[in-house]
Amino acid sequence: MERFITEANLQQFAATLAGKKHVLAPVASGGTTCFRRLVPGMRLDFSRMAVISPKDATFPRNETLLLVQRYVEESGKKLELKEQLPEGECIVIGSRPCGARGKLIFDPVYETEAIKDPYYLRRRDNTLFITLSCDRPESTCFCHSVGSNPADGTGSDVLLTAVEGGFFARAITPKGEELLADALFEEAGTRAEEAAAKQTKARELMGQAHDFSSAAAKLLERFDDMGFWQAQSNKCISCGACTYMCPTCYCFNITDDEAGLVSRRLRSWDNCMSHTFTLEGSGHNPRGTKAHRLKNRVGHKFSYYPDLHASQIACCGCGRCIKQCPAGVDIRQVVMAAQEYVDER
Amino acid sequence: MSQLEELKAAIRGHLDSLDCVIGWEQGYDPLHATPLFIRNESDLERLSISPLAVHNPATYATGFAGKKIGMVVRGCHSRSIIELLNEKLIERENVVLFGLCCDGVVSQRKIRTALPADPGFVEAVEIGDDALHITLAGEKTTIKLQDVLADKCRICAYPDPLLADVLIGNKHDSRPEETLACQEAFEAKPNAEKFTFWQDTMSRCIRCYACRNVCPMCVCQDYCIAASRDPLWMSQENSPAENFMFQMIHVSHLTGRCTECGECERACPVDIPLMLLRRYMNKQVQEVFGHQAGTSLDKTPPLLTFQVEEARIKERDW
Amino acid sequence: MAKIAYYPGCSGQSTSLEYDLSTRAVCRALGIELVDIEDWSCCGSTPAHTVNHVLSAALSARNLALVEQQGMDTVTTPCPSCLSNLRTAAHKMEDASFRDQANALLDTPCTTKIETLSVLQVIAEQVDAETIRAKVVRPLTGLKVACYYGCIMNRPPALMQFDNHENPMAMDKLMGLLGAEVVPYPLKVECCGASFGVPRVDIVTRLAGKLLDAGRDLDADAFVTACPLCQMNLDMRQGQINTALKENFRIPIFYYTQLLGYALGIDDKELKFNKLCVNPRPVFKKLSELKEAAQAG
Amino acid sequence: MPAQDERELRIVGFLCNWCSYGGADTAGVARFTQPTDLRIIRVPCSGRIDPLFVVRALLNGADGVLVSGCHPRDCHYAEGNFYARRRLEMLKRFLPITGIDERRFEYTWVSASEGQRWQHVVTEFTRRIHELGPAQSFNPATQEEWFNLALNEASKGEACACHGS
Amino acid sequence: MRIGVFICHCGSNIAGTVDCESVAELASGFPEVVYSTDSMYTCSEPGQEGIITAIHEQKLDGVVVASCTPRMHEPTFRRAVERAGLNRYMFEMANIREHVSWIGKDKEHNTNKAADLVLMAVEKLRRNRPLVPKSFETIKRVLVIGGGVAGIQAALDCADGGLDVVMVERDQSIGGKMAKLDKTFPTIDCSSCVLGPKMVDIAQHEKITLHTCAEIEAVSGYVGNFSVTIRRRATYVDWTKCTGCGVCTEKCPSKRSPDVFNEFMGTTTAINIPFPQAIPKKAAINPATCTMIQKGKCGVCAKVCPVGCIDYEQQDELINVDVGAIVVATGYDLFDWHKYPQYGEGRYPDVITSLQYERLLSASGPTGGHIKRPSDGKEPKNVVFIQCVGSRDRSVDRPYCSGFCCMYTAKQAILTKDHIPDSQSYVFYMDIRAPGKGYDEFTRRAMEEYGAQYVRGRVAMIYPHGEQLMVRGADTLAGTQVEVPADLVVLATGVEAAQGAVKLGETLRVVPDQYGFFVESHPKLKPVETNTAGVYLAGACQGPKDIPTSVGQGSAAAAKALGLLSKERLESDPAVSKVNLSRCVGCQKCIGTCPFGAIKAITDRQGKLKAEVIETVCQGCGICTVTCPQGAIQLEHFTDNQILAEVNALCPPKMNASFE
Repeated sequence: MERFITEANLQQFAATLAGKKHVLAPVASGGTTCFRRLVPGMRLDFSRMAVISPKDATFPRNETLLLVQRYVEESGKKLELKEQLPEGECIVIGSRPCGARGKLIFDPVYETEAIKDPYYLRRRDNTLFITLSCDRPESTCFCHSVGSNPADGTGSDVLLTAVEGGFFARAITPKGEELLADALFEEAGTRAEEAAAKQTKARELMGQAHDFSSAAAKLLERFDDMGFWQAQSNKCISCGACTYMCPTCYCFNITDDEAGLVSRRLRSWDNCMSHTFTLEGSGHNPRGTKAHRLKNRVGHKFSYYPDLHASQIACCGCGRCIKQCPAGVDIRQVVMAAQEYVDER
Repeated sequence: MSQLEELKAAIRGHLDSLDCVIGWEQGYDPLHATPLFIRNESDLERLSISPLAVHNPATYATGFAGKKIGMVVRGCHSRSIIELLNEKLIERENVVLFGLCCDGVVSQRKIRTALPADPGFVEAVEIGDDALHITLAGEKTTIKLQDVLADKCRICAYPDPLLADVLIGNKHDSRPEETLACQEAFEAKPNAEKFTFWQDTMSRCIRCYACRNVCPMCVCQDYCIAASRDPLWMSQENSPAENFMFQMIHVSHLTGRCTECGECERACPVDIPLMLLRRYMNKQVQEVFGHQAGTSLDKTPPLLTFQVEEARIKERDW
Repeated sequence: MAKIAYYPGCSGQSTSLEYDLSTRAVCRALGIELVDIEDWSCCGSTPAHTVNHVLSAALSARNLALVEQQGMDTVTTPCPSCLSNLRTAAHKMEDASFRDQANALLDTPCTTKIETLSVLQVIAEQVDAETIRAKVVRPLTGLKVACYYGCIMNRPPALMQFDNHENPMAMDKLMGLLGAEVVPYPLKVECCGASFGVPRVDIVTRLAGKLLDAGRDLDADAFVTACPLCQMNLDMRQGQINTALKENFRIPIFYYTQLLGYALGIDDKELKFNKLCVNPRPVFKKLSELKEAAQAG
Repeated sequence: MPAQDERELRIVGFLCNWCSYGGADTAGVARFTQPTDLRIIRVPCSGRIDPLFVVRALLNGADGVLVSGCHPRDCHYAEGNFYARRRLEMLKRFLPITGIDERRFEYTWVSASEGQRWQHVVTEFTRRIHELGPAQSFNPATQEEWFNLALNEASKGEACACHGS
Repeated sequence: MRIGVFICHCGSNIAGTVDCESVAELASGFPEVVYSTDSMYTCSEPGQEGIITAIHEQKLDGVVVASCTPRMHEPTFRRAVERAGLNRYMFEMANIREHVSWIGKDKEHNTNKAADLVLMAVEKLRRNRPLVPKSFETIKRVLVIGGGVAGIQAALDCADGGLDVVMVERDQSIGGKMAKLDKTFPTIDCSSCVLGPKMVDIAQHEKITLHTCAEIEAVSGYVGNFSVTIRRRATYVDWTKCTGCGVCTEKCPSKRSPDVFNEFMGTTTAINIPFPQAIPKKAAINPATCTMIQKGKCGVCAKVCPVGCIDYEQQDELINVDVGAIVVATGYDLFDWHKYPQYGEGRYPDVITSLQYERLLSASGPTGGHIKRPSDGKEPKNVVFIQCVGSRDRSVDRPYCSGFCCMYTAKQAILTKDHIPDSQSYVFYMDIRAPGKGYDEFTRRAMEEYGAQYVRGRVAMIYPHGEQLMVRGADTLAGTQVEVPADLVVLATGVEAAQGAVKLGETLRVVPDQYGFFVESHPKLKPVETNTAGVYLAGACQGPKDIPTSVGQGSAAAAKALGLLSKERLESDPAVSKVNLSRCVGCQKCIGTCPFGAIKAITDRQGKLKAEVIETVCQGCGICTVTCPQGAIQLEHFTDNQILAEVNALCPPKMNASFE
């Protein structure tokens, strides 16, 4: 199904949805643009790629898994445990193809024969993505090098492409078709061609893709070469900006909070660049330095994950980790350095 | 000889005796610089000291404990070094300071606001004496440096390094005293507005700790109480209150120690104006203790000492 | 020297006319400009506050309000009783509800706090010792005086906030500046009998007699006072005292302003020594004798 | 005690063991009636009181926090209250920028013999907190509050390049 | 953890305004609480037994008692849980008496508050861990500060008990105020005859080292191991040689020194032995009045001294001594009566203090025991005593009773009659306070046998009347004003804390009260202990006291010191700071802020700097814990986690908040 919607109507469409459902959309505030829960009255900001990815929709930064309440009754003391499974539908409007596709990296981990993460699965199954294709790549974009392109509809339910006067909309899934049935969408007319031309141009602007196919093996070769990793991680400050921005990072931490008579089990994003990520109870830390940790982050995305999951690189090429790194660490350069490494001994 | 060449020559003379010299080079695009760790001649060739070179090399100083390193420092960076020396966190004989008399660095946020489109689309940058000529999606835009100067530079009282082994450039005679209108305007707001501002701003924080890890004075390294379970100061909950709690920890631990290099605010991926908090606390420290961190050697941070009679702390009676 | 509002008090118009006149003359000589309060009225004196505090305060407050209207914030009076009333009123009216009650009785309310000072305090605090010493043309050298302050000049201390309330020294110092020999008079702040002069003369004669007796013990040539009532009880009633106590006191009782004026060379007409009951001439005689002796010696 | 007539507010007290806790005991022994809102946490010395405890309490939703130690020079540990004075003064001065009313936090000195002073301090502080009313929760408590917050900010736009508000 | 909670009714003290049963019921639902009950008197024998039984039967490993202040019974309950086999630190108290039941009457609010306090205690206890004390050796030596009768008694008792004693006295001789007294009440026995032998004992006791003209400069260390620096002022006389022959004092030409021993009644020589019975009987030079020291001329004493002990170049000397315990017996000073304008502020020479009168009565005094009034040396016939000069008077900030003035005034009235049989004494008093053994009888004798006229009322003024002073006062019993002609007026000046007491308190870490008297650990149960372990109080430094009470307290302080040091080893409080070595980044900030020097820098196996706490030196203040940004150094029993748990129990963060 192909439709057209004016920008004004898209804002209206989003606002109406937001009145009924949990809508996540890029909103400009405080000088930056982030995905946040859309409240009727807010405007969507399509001018730039949101700083934080839409990962929150399917994998929120924190979610309560369990609530515990203590109380006393006539019959004695009681302990009430409440599982907090997510409820309701969520619609993401304005994600980019990289972000929508990135979430697919989660599935092989959270939905296996042995393990099915009920919290993740519920959210995934109840979330729709209305994605906006990119018309111009940024200097940090490299989705084309990890098997995607600026108009990739994978992982989306609807793909929007900016055209004269509004957006050309194409439904990708049946649920997407249902969305496009809304009266605010008009006949697409000849805009399909205009959109196709835009998409082609965007892909051309990205230029030659880099070939990461040798990365998995080459990174493994460098596994024990801590000198290499120390040099690569010199400027890394070991913060979590890269992992928290990343649409594909799926690591989490579970902590119990208690205060007085209430307790809670909380799941929150974890960050493999942090010292505490692998800190063991004994005090020993197998990844005690930032070099170890950067090796793991890059190795995991370009080598260990592809090894386990059909050569799929666990990176969607959105470039957020590069653009937002306070020290300018560029994951592309780290992988390339491993690929191009020549043993001078 | 240009300042850059002068600096390169100076560094070249020290390279053999140092583990590395920390400077800057061009980053992932012409608009962004990145720290450079100079170990050999080819590294040295990439050195850049343009106003885009913003990172504080002092951030890395404690990470090289026991090794002897060099650092290219601007005025504010030298303050960080002095404070680290005062707190005996680094040793003077282990650092060689290549000082740059600094005319200010840019704020990427201001550049972003000044450009007609996202700076992600930058193609080329030409750095003039007082302007940046930026080619963006095929179009050239000129921005005056003065307009995109970082806030910390607009009010900088110490553009010239306060401590350096080699000094490059011309010392500044005097600096125009400026105040930051937006800082003052914010401070003057009623409590309710400030409260709401932080509530909303903190809801954006993802607690990536970039502000902490980039801070040259955050020397707890991997043992920050915000991330520890013992002691357990904070929940992992990513809520405004917990995020703000972390900022309070940061402010509290920086009381009398912050050298106003502005790295926390620069590093924040979601543009939280942390310097509002820093500058306000520093002002209080200045008022009560007459202390400015990192402006002179051998000063103890005010919270690590006391006076029996505190001249400027009034007892509030009941 | 600053201008200061002047409240003469009722007795200054009659029994202590010489106090009022000498005060004006002395202040003029010392450069203190007294501005009379126009249309001033009685402060309430001793009886008013025994009957009703609000009415009493209103009587004083009327005068304070007039000071305020004349654009001044400080008033001075020679009389300790007036001083006490004016200060008490101003103090009580710091309490808002009391102020409202008192102001309700006045045509023009008193809104600001007017400071009242005794003339003695003004001279002691605003004229420096050297200035006075330099202006002395008729020094009191050799004259032995007992300074008697009376009971309310400095009491209660928290209200008056001037000088030591048990052993005041302001007049002692002043007389010392004029060259007089000030005897260590121990009963400076004892009661003279005050207003018992009409109903119980026996009390006045007993108390005032004791005061005179202590002065005589110290060989005082004269008493110096700052209070119209004290002066009257010691001076006018000295005859009654002599009768009642079978004594023979002949001690002149001066206002300090009179002796100050004398020393400053002010004409006797303005000082009105002729108003005194006990003949002061022996004092002046002694002074001139001493002066001659000194010149001869 | 007017404070008792109203709904209780949550006031946290941090008291040093030697002086102020003793002062509170003295007030108790003398049966000096006090409002009941305050709950006291005993610490050995005011030098043990991390200003971050105060912040933690305020961000957790405390309506007021009262810190009390030995009078300067009287510290059982000689110097604890000297450090505390500097730390707490800086906190008190810092609070305004956060939008948290600094009157919700107070620090003072009460000795073990000053039962009456303690009663006065508690009564006055409790009265002050009741005048200020319940503190606003830093975390929006309901979905509606979240929405209001979001809109409030959104409507502000980007008036200032420095911090977007 | 299995926690037991015990809510105490304290009779009706708590239960009167707190619903203890519902607090116990609510507490049963608190985390890890397996047993919760309420009892009438938890601190009583059966109450404690109940706790012990519950620990055994319920297999408790932590106990919370909600009762009175922990400053009262925490040690009691700690011992109880210890008897049941638990570590004493697995115990917490909630103060629901002083902080709840006694200060509020609203039962509902009180009950809620009590439950909150119990929850806080439970939450803290859950984070407690067993702590075991370290033991250390003690130094068997006692420092006694002050050589008055209280200090003398303490020193002699300690020395007789086998301890070494170092006595430090600020003045030139020991003896204190008592040495200046002529006779003592109620027995009228000679003061120096009673005290003299004890002073000699001090000088002769082989276990006592005496330093006079000396003050405490600095004190560091801790109970059992104090390190003391004593500053001995230069006396300009080598006391190792001086024999006290007194030739120098006879020949000294400078006779302008104020006679301190005689309460400034007259002057004395620049080189002086204060009184014949002085201990040590050594001469000392007052440098302010010595012509040799001031102007470099004279040198008479050096010439006449048979043993050549004069040394004009002598300097102050610092003496270091290590002691295990300290007895503070610094006594009192007299109120400065000049603050009262009505007594003449010093204008009348015949208005003197009671202690000056004591010197006039004394045979060794300036008048050789003949009462002569200062103005003209005449024998007074009418003597007026005024009581409560600087006592029981808020207007001069001395609201307290000085305790013994009533008694010595009665004594002085009696002695006046003895000395001058035709004299008449008058005593202006407020109340007669004579609660000691034989005391009231004594005052009655002064009135009935010696005819002292007691006038109940205050004196309004004193003024000269001829050669006499007229004392005017109120006779409140007769309801009249009275005037009494007096030849001599004696003021019963009140007792003040000794000069310098506040400063000494800072050095010793002993808190003075608002008037400068040192505060004891507990007003009833620990009258000689202070809050600093190993430092004890004796005599009037703690508050006004007469001689027998001071002597008794001197002995009590000595008994405490003897008891303390009778142990070979002491145990330190284990609630001290502890470093988590893996968290410590070696920044050494804690070392800088520790007031006790209890933290030192060490190097770990990897060569990294770390902090280490010297457990016996650490006093447990926790300044370091707040200093450390990493939370690496934690004060045991008051860790961040424990305090945060209390904060969180008190203001729990909302756990079910929606995240946007």
